[in-house]
Amino acid sequence: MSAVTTHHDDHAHDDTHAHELPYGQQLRANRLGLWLFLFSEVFLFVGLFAARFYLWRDASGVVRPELDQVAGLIATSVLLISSYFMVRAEVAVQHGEQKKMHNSLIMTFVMGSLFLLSVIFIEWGVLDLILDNMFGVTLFAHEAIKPGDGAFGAVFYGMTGMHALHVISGLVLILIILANGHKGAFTEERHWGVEACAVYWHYVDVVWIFFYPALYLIGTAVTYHT
Amino acid sequence: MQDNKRAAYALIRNVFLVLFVVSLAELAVAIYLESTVLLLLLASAKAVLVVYYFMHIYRLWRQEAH
Amino acid sequence: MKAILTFTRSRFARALVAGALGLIVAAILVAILNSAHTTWVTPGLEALGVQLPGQLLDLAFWAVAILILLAIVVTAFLSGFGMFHSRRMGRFWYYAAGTALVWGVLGQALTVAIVLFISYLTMGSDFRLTDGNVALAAIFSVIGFLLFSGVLTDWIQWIFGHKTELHHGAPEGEPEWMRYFSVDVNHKVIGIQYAVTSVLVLLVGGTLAIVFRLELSAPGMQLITENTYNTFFSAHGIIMIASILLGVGAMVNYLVPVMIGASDMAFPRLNAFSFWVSIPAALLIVSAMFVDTGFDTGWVGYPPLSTVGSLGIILFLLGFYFNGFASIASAINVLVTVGVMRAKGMALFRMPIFVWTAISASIIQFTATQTVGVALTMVVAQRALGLGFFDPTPVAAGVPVGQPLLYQQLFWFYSHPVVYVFVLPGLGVISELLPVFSRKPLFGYKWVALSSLGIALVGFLVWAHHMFVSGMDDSLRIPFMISTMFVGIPTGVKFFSWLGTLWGGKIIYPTPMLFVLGAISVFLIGGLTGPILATVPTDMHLHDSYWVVGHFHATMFGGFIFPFFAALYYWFPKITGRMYNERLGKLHFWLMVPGFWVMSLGQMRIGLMGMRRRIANYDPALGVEGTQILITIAALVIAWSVLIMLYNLVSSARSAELAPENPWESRSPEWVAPTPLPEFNFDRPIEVVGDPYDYGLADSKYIQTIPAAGD
Amino acid sequence: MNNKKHLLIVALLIIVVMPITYVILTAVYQLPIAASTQADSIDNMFTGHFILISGLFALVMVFMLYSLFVFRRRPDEEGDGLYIHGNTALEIFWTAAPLVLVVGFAIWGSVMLVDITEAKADEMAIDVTARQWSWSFAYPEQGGYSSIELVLPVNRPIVLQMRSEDVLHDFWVPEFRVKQDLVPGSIEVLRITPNVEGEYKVRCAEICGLNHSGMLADVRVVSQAEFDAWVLEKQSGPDPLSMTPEERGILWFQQFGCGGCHSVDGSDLVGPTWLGLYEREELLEDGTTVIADDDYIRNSILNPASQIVAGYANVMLQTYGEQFAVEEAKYNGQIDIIEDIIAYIKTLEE
Repeated sequence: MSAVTTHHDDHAHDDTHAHELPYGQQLRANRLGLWLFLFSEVFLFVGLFAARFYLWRDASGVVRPELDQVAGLIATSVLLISSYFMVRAEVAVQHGEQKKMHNSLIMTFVMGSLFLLSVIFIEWGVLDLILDNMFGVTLFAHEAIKPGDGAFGAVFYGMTGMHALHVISGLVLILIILANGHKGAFTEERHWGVEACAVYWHYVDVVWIFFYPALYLIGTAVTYHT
Repeated sequence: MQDNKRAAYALIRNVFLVLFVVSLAELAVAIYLESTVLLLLLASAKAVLVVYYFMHIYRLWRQEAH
Repeated sequence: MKAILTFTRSRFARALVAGALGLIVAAILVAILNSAHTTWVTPGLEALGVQLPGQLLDLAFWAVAILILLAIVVTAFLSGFGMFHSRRMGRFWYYAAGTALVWGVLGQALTVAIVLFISYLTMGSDFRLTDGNVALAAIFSVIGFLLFSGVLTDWIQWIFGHKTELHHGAPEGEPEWMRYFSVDVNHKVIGIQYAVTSVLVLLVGGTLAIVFRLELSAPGMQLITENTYNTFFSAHGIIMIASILLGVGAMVNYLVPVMIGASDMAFPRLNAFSFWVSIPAALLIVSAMFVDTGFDTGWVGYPPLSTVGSLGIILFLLGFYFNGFASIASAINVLVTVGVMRAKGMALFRMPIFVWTAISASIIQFTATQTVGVALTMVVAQRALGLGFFDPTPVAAGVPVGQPLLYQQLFWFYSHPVVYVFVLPGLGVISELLPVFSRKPLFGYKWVALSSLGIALVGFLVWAHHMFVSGMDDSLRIPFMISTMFVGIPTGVKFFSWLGTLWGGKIIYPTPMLFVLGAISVFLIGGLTGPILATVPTDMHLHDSYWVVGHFHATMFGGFIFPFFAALYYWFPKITGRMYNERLGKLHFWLMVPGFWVMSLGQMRIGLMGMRRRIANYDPALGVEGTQILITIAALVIAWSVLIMLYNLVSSARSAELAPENPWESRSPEWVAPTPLPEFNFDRPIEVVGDPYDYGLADSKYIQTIPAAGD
Repeated sequence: MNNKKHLLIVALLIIVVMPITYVILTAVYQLPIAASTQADSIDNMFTGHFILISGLFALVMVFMLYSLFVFRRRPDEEGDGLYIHGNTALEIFWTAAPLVLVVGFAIWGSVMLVDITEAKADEMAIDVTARQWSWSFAYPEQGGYSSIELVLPVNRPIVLQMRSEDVLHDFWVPEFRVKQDLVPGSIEVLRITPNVEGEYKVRCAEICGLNHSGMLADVRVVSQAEFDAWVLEKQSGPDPLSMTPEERGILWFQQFGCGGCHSVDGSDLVGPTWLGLYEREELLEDGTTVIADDDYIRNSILNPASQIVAGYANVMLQTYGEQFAVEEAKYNGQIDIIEDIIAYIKTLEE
C-alpha cells in the first residue's frame, strides 16, 4: 500500500501552511467562480426570455405590446454608455490612473442610476401617473403597461423587474468599489474588486442587449386598452 | 507604455461606437424588416463584442503572473 | 459596524440570547403543561369526583406556569454571563447561546416580527396575513438568519474595506466541539454539519411518511384529516429533497477537496454560506406546514392550485427558492475547486471516480436551479404582485393570457435533472467502493467517468416526459420519449461496469459493501421501471399513479439513500476514528433491503391497479387494501432499521474501539492521509504518481508526498 | 475453473431465471381489465416492457449474485483480485446493445401513440367539465344536456373535449388506460373507444386540493341500444323552463357539481351539508352567527370567502356567479339558478 509520511501527533489547528492560496491561484479561482456564477444567471434570464416567447403570442404568431420606442432607446443607450465608462474605469486602474478610475466609476454610477430611473419612471409609467395625477398632463404616446395586464404585464414587469434588481445590486457594488478605491485598495497589479464589479456590470448590460429587442422590437405590435 | 495606454482607450471607444451604431440598426431592422432572426443575430453580435472586449472573457484561460 | 460586531461577541449579548432561548423553551413547556391541564388534569379530577372551583385551579396552574417560565428565563439569562458555567444545565444555556444556529433562528424570528409589525402599522386594524406580507417576511427572515448567525460577517467587513483572516478552529474561548455549531470554514466541519442536518431532516420527512403510510393502511380517513394528509405528503416530498441535497452536500464537501489533494474548497466562506442558508430555507419549508391551512400542492406546486391556495404555499415556495441558493453556491464552489486546486499530477482521468460524479451533479445544480428559481418567483409574483404568468383569465382583446403549463416547463427543466444531482453522487459512491471491496480495478474507468457526464447532459433534454399527459403540444411527446429512453444507455454502462468490477475479484462483505450491493439491486428496480414510463402509451396509464411513486422511491433509495448509508458506514472510521458495530450494521441492512423491495414492488403493483398518487383516501373497489397494509409494514421496518443505524453510529462514535488507520486498505488519498484528517488535509502537498484503482498491481502507488525543499 | 466455464454457467442460469422472473413479475404486476381498444394496444406494450424488465433484471442479478458467491474471498485467501482495467470492445457492445433496444421501444411507442390518439371517422364528441371536486359531462350531439355520470355506447369512438373551471385536474379511467390533464384556459382532447360493457370510475389523477381523493365520477359503458334509451330518457325529460324551481335545483346541483363538497344526506364533506340548512343558525369563523336565509345562501355562492362557517376551509370556487350567468343566458334570463338552488335546499329538511 502506498504510504504518505505523516505526523500522527501533529494535527493541531494552529498550523498555517495552507491558509491562503497564492494570489495568482486565488485570482484564477475568483475569475472562474464569477464566470460560472454569471453562466448560472444566464439560465435565470433565459427562463424569463423563454417565458416571453411562450406567452407573447396569438394565433398569428409572436406579438408584443405597443411600447414607447423613444423610452426604450433612451434606456438602452444610457446603459450602453454606463458600460463604456465602466470599461474605461478598468483600463484606468490597469494603468494606475486612480483619479480617472474614480471619475469613470462615478459616471458609471450616474448612468446606471439614470437607467434605473428611466425604468421606474418611464417604462413602468410612474412619471405618467404623477404627471397625470398632479397636472393632468400626458407625456408619452403610449400608456404604460400595468402589472395586471395579462401576459403582457406579467412578462414585462417580470423581465424589467428582474433586470432592475441586478442593476441595483450592480450599483451597490460600484459604491463599494468607489469607497474602497478611495481608500487606495486597488493597485495596477491587484484590482480584482474593480474587475469583478466591471464584469458584473457588463453582464447586466448583455442581459439588456437581449431583453431590449425581446420587449421592444420583436413581434407584431398589439395596441390595446384595458 | 504610453502608446499601449492610448491604444487601450481607443479600442474601448471604438467598440462602444460600434455597439451604439448596431443598436440604432436594430431599431431600423425592427421598423423596416421586422425580422426576428436578424434582431437576435444583431443582439448576439453585440453580446459577443461586450463579452470579449469589455468583459475580457479570454482572461479565464490565461495564467496571470501577478 | 465594528461596534455591533463587538457587541454580538459580548457576554451581555450572550445572556440576552440565552434568555430568549429560555423563553422559547419555557413557552413550549407551558404550552404542553396547559394542554395537559385542560385535557387531562381537570377532566381527570372531575372523573375522580373532585369538584374544585375552576377558577382556583386555573389560578394555581398559571401561578406555577409563570414561576417555571421565570425560573427558566432567569437561569438561562444568568448562564449567558457564565454564572452557572460549571453546572450541566448552565453549560447547556451558555454554549447554546453562543451558537450560530440559535443566533440565526432568533434573527429569523425577529425579522419576521419586524416585517409583520411594519405591515401592521400600514394596515392598521385591517391587519391580516396576506400574500404580500408573508412573502416579504419570508424573504427578509432568511437575510435576518444569515446576518445574525454571522455567516455574512466577513463579507460585510470587506465592504467596509477591512481585511479578514480565515479563522480556523473553534471560536475563541470555546471548546473544540463548538466548531460544529458555529460558522466554520473548514470543508470537513461543513461536511459533517451537512451530514448531521441531512439525517435530522431525513427523520422529519420520514416521520411524516410513517404517519400517512399508517393512514393509507385502510381506506377511509382514520388518523388525520384530508388537509393534514395533503400537507404531510407535500411536506414529505420537499423535506426529503432538502435532506437529500444536504446529504449530497455532505459527501461532496467532505470528500472532494481531500480526494483531489486540495487543502480546502476554493471559497471556504461561500462554502459556509451554502450550508447556513439551507437552514433558514429548511425552517421556512417546515413552517409552511403550520401557516394557514398548510400546503396541499405536492412538492411540485403546480399553478393554478399554488396561486390560489393557502399562505403556507408561499413559505414552501420561498423555502425551496432559498435552498437553490445553497445548491448554486456550493456547485460553483465544487467546480472551481476541481478546476484550480487539484494536486500535482491529478489529471482529470486520474481523479477518484466520486469526483467525476460530483462535477456532473454540480454542472446540473449551478445551471438548472436557476430555472426553477424563475418558476417559483413567478408564482410568488403572481400571488403578491398580481403578475398573471399562469392566470388564463382573459383581460382585454388582443392581450395574451397566462399559461399554467409555462410553470411546468420551467419547473421540470430543473426538477428532472435534479434527480441526477441526487443519484449521481450516490452512483459515485458505488463506483468508489466496489473496487475497494472487490480488490480489483474499477472496470472501464473512463467509461464510468464519462457516463456520469453523459447522464447529466442527457438529463437536460428529457424534462418534458413529466408532461406527457399535461396537455403540452402533442408534437413534443415523441422527441421527448426518444431522448428519455437515451438516459438508459449511460446508466446501463454503469451497471455493466459494476458487474465487470465484481467479476474475478476477491470480494469481502462488510456493511458498506452490503449497502453498495443493496443499492445496485434497488437502483436496478428503479432503472428498469423507468422505460415503461418513458414510452408515452404506457405512461398514459402509469402517469400520476403509484407506479411513479414506486419507481421514484426505488431510484432515490438505490441512487441516494443506500449509497449514502454505505458512505456513512464506510467513512465513519475516517471521521470519528472509531469503528461502527458490524453486527448492528448488518442487521440494519437485512431489515432495510427486504423492507424496501416489498415497499417498492407493492407501490408499483397498486399503481398498475389504478391507485392514484397523492390521495388521502382510496376506493376499496380497487382491491389494493392487502398490498397497502404490506407497504405500511415495510415502511415501518425501514424506519426501524434507520433508527438502528442511528443508534449504531451515535453509540460507536462515543465509545467504540479505535479503528485502524486504513481499515479498508483503500488507495484513495483520504485514507492514505492520517486520521483524523489534519486541518488542511495533508501535512505536506501530495502528487499523483499512478492510477486510483490499481488494486492487484504489485508495487503500484496512487499518491506520494512531495518532499519538502529542505529534505 | 476458468473464465469461459464461469460465463457458460452464468449464461445457463440466466436462461433459466429469466422465465421464472417473468412469471413472478406478472404475478405481482397485474393490470385492471382492459375496456377500450386503446387499452388493448397499450397492454401489448406492457407485456413487451415486462419481458424487457424481467430479462434485464435476471441478467444483472444473476451476474451479480454469481460473482458475489463465486468470487468471494475465502478465509484462507490473501491478496487482491484480477488486475483487469476494462475492455473497450465490451464497453462498446453494452453501449450499443441497449441503444438498439431503447430506440426499438421508442419507435414502437411512437407508432402506437399516433395510432391511439388519431381522430376516428365516426367519433362522438362529449364535453367534460371538471372543477374542485366534481365532474360533469355534456352531450352536444344529443342535444347538449348534461349528466354527472359518463354513459358511453360500446365500440363507438369517443372524443372527450375537456376543460377545467379552476385548477389542473386529470381524467383517468384505469380500465381505459389513457389519461389526460385538464388545463384551465384550454380545451384538452382525449380519445377512447370503449369495447367492454361495464361500470368504471373516472378518477382525478392530478392533485387538485383538499378533496382530490374524492373527485370521482361513475362511468357506464352500455350497448348502443341502452345508450339510445338513456339518451331518449334524457332528451324527453322536461325542459328546465317547464320544471318547478325545486326540480331545477336538483338539476343545477348535479350540473355544477355542488355534491363534490356539499352532501344532501347530512354527512360531512368539504363544505357544510345542505340537509336542514335553510334557516339554520350557522356559527361563522369570526365568531359571529348568521341565519342561513336567502341572502346568506346567495352571498355564500357568489362570495364564498366572505362568510366561512366555522370548521370548514375557505376553498370554494369564486366563479359560480359567472358560470351561472352563462347558463342563465340560455334561457333569456327567465331562470335564476340561485333561487332554484334555494328552493331545492328548502326541501331538504331533517
